[in-house]
Amino acid sequence: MTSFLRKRVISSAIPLVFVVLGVFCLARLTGNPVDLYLPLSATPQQRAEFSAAHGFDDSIPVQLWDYLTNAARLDFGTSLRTGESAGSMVLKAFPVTLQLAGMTMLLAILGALLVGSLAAYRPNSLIDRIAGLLSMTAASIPDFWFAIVGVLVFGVGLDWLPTSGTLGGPEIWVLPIATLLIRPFGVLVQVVRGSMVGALSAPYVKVARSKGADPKRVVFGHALRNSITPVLTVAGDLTVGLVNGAVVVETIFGWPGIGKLMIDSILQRDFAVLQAAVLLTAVTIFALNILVDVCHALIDPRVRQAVPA
Amino acid sequence: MKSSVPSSPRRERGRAHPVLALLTTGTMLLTSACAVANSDAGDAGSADGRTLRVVLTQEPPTLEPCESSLTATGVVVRSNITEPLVEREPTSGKLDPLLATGWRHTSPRTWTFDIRSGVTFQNGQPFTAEDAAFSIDRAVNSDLACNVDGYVFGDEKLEVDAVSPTRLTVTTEKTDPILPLRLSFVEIVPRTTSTEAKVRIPIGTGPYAVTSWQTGVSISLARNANYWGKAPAYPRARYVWRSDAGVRAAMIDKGEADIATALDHTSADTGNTVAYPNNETTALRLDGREAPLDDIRVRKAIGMAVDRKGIIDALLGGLAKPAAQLVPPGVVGHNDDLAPAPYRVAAARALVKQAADDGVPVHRQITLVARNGMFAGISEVAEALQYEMARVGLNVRIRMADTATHLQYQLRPLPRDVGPVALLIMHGNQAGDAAFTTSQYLVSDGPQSTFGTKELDRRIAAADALSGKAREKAFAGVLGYQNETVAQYAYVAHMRGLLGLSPKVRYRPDSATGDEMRLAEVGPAKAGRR
Amino acid sequence: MTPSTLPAPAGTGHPALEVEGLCVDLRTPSGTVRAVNGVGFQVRKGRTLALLGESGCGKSMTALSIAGLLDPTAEVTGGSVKVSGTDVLRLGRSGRRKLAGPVLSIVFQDALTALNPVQPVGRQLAEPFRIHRGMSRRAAREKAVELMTRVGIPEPRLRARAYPHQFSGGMRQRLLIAMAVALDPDVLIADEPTTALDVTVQAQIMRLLRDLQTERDMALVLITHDLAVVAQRADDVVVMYAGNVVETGPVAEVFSRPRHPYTKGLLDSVPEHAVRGRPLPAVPGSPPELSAVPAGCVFQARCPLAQERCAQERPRLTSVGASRSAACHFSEELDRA
Amino acid sequence: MTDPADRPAGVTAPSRQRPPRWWLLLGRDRAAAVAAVILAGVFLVALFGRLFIGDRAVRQDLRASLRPPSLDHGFYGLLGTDVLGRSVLARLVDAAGTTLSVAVPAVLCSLLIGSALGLWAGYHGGMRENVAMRVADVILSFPSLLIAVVVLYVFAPSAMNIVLILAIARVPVYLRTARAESAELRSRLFVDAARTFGTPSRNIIHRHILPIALPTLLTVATLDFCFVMLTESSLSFLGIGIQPPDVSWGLMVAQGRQYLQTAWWIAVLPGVAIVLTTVSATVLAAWVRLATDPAQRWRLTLPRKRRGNRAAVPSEMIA
Repeated sequence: MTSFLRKRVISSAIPLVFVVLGVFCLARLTGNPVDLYLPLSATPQQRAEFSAAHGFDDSIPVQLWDYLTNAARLDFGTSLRTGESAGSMVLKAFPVTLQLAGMTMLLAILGALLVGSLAAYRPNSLIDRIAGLLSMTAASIPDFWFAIVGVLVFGVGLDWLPTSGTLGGPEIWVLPIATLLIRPFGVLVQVVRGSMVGALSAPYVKVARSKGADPKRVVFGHALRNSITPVLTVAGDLTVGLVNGAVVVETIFGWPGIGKLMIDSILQRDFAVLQAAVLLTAVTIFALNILVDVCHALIDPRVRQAVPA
Repeated sequence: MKSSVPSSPRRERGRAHPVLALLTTGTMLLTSACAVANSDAGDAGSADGRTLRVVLTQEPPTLEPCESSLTATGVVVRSNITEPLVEREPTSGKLDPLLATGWRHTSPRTWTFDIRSGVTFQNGQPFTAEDAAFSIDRAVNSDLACNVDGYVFGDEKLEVDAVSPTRLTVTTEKTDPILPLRLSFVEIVPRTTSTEAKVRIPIGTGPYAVTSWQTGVSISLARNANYWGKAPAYPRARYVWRSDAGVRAAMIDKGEADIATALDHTSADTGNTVAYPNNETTALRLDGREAPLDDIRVRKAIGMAVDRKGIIDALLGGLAKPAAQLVPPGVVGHNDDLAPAPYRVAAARALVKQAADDGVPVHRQITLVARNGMFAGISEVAEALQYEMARVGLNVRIRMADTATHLQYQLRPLPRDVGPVALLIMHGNQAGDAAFTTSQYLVSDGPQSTFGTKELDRRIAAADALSGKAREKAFAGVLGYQNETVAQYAYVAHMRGLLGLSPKVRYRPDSATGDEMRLAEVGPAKAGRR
Repeated sequence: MTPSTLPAPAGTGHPALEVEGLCVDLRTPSGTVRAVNGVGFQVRKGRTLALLGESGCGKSMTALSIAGLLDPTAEVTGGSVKVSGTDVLRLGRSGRRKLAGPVLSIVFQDALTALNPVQPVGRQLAEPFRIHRGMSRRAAREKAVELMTRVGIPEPRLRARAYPHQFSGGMRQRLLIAMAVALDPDVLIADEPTTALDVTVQAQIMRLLRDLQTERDMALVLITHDLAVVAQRADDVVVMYAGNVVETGPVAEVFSRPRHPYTKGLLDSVPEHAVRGRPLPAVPGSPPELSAVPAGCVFQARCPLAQERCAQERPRLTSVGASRSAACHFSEELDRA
Repeated sequence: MTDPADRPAGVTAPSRQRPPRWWLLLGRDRAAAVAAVILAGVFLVALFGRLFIGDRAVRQDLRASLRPPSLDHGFYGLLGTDVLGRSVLARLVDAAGTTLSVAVPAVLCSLLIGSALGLWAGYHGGMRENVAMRVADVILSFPSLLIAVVVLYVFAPSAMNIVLILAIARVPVYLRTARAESAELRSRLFVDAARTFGTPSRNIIHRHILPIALPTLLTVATLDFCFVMLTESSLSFLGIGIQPPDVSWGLMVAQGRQYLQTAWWIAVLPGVAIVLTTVSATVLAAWVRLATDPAQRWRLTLPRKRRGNRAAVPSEMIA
């Protein structure tokens, strides 16, 4: 397992370099941020001074070199907007999104396993049809729309939940997580159902039933673990997609997470913060991919064996 | 995993329960999450009626006082945390004494200010003329590149001198009749403030002091016990921010916030809102250097094609007033005689046709550039303008831009090779004097102007040297002249802001509220504190 | 009494397994077809019954419906299945589950897919004890190791932690058998237990099955298409064709004097019956599609004896001697030939 | 029960030997049939709707702003008007065209590029496989919405750019799926056989691997269809989606969100259109997958109202 991990990590490092390069170049394409940070009436001289102070007057390769050498020392530059260190801003925002995404995926996976298994247990039954319709609808509702309706209905109309914000008890998590949850949940229910139907028609399930195993044992003891592999893969991809959802959710609910930080830093041309945020996200996504692979290996002994020593 | 048969039974047990591992991780996440969420629950205890809760559109990037001409910063800092020497009465435009008790023009280039005594900063330090001199120097003459510097002073350098603890003289490079007005933008900080770097959390003389700033979450203020003026009604205040207007409105309706800025009429409950003129004016800036916009008939036709009343009633909730000039009533130089261009589609079409007959390429595509989030309903207004311009025979496409892109279109150097541009601008004259508008938007080489005429430049320069009634009249003339012979702008409306106000609080917004919200003026709706 | 029922052999008490008039319908995209039509037989403890037929003749379907493991597309539409006297078709789901294992057990043909690929085999072997005996994990594991020893897995304690893909085909089949006999069932159904294996391994597995059967006094239902296996291992045989029983009886008698042309054809096709120098006789043609079974005798299209009567009237399974029956209008003629 | 032996087996079945026609199968699955009808309707409207509505979708009338759905204002007033007084019905029709002209090319592009690369990489393995997978990793680790924001702000948000970005962002999904299928199939016997006969690898991929991988890829594509429409909507929420006066369902939902309390129909109706289309596509895709897979096909034969009534075998029918 360790050699498996080592190989996986090394092969991931190269793409990371490309991500850094890509973000750097894309950011420069969006133009010089001088106009945003100087008064409308700033003189050409002031503009030049500002550019020089932040290194925007250097050629792109020079800027890139500076960035890389500094990044190697874990110095990701200073935010133009707040004057804080970009690294610390990103690290402050990151846990918020991580918790949001972690909770969301946890609930989505557990919920989908439950609902998907129920649906798969009796294909074409009423439960199956209802679960299918609901999950498909859930997967196709625009998240910002869901969020706003949620605020109006549960926040204002029924007065059950706070409208937004991070101040308060556990109830503040409900709407943001629900908003992030709907799509992954909808997709996962369908994936679970599909692979569970496949697993339940496998001969070893017949064998288990011939041993007198009850439905619970059949589904959770035998079929579940066999059907979870595709679920994990899709869940991994959906988690990556949560970054997109986080942009919307954090914007609407006023959560100080990395999604909001990224969109703000794009709009404010705050390159240092944008680069640090994307880099951290990319590293996280790589870690996630490795985690998914490790889970595959944990769940399926055949995968474990296939990994060369 | 080398061997096919695991060698120790323990390992199997360890890996046999990925679900269990998942659950454990989840529980850990959950608990840590709750910990984060609860970390400032004590501070959040908000519905007690003793904390004034304000919801803004965005988090201030900084609270540095010399950046307070940035709306997001100023709305928190100005007159709450720090104060200027002089303040402008928003409705009348009259200047009121604040940290200065009086001022006079002592020589053509020098103004003398009497400094209030008995004022202390929130850190206990006494306030003297030296602090005032330091603050002006820091904001205007330092290398901090303060926003307020560029905004009100250009590259002008000031000579500041604290003659005595209660007397301050300011000397300008050339005669400046409105220096006290300009100085009303400089917030006073203690002389111990850094001149090397901008401060994140300032100290001032205002009625409230910052107690904590949780990045991304909230800014908390507490009443300044040593405040020299009347103590504010609320002992504490807290700012939070939500970018979606619907959510801000919901917070007011729900009672989660007492004041919400910049609501939009569609999502707000009318019972909980107050409309107020915010001194902003929307208009299309027509780039007169590019055909077909280089023809004044086309520019005037656009003015006539705009259905101001329709736009205001349907899209702006009836909150705005049709505009005929870039400055609203109340600003020095406003021309009361100008009437909005009549909405006459046929006449406009005829004008365009006339121009087309004279060889003007009226079918060249005009780009209508507007900025997302400039005001509520911006994209609908842009669509309406596009439709109305297309209806009189022009070829228009819309480009919605973000702030940075919009600025590239707005500021000199103007972008090249983008064809004719009709830029939807929103101009707010915070200072109350038309000079701030004309120097930016009308002078032929103004930073935000695409073209002009020599005659217009001459008239503006002449008006700027005057003061009093003559100044008002001269600027009014300038505005009228621009409409008649230059027509760089097709005006849309003088806007009004919508402030969300919970029934529990009493506050009267004025035109400055968007830039400067004086929390000290907010009180509980009924007499007697809960 | 349906004619398909065999006369009960002399003896006391119920047979271990008694099937009567079993009918199974199968839904296909082109409509419902009858896959098993009125099948009946019985087995006593210690005896072996072979269900013989070509693939698709309904023998596996019969086995699955006895065990209650049919796919949802298939449905039992008639008949009864009595295991030790109880009609399992009338039982509820949990009642059925109680029997599965301790009373009735089944061995599947493809051991690779029949074992759960992600569970150590020890745990799968221990499962019957956990389910029916409520044993602790540790005790059940001990039992599993015992079973593995019994079926001849070397180093059972170590191998109990291995996964199915780490075993050879023969070993996997042993594991599957071990799992089936774990709780000493009264009836063991073995559905082509040796099909996927090498010839040498086949013999070992068959020997193991026989030993276990004797040891535990089980009734064994052996489902196969292999005449040799039937001849060597079974006491009685039921020959099936297109969902119907065409001939039944003790193996020795049936094989020496077949009373149905299909049985005869099958026996003739075995090389040892062939005459050197002559082409190997085979049953000409192929069995009918289940959706196109003719109205009269199911075998008419391939039958050398077919006459007009065969197209009109389906022959009943009728007694043709002590404990033997056949479904042919001309079984007497066949015997005389 | 009458004597079963007397009843000739199989008389209940139609005596057709070849598989039933697909539309008969479709007709038997009511949900799939409804889905097919809806999808066909959406595509017809998208293709030809604009011919009928003329300029109704852009014709503004500020005096007819926010009329609720009613029968009083003619056919085009049926679904009410938006804030600019345009017919919501006409805009839905117009938007159907734009939405599909963004979603369909985006999905097709990513499907084609991703599948081709993935099959190729999976079939050859080794270095080529490694490089392809790392490219996928790189693309996947850019938060796609943010890249879209950057690119669309820099290079003007045209429909073409939106299609490009969405297509590139989704390539890795197909690449990975196709690679996995192809890597698994390359070791199968029939592929080996083809290889030993000297069949060029391009032909093997085309003839032997693609047909097997295709159903999975198509299923992924249907799910993606939904994703693309939603992302386009999210872009509109951020103000950089389809630019007015063009209109897409996503843009309508995004613009209508502020009128949720006062004029629900502006945001809800296009939302329903999105949901209906994607749900129909998913249902139909699931059905097609079943219908084209011989091993799964029997599932379509399950009678609908079966649960509840106890069959003779009360088995826990596990499929």
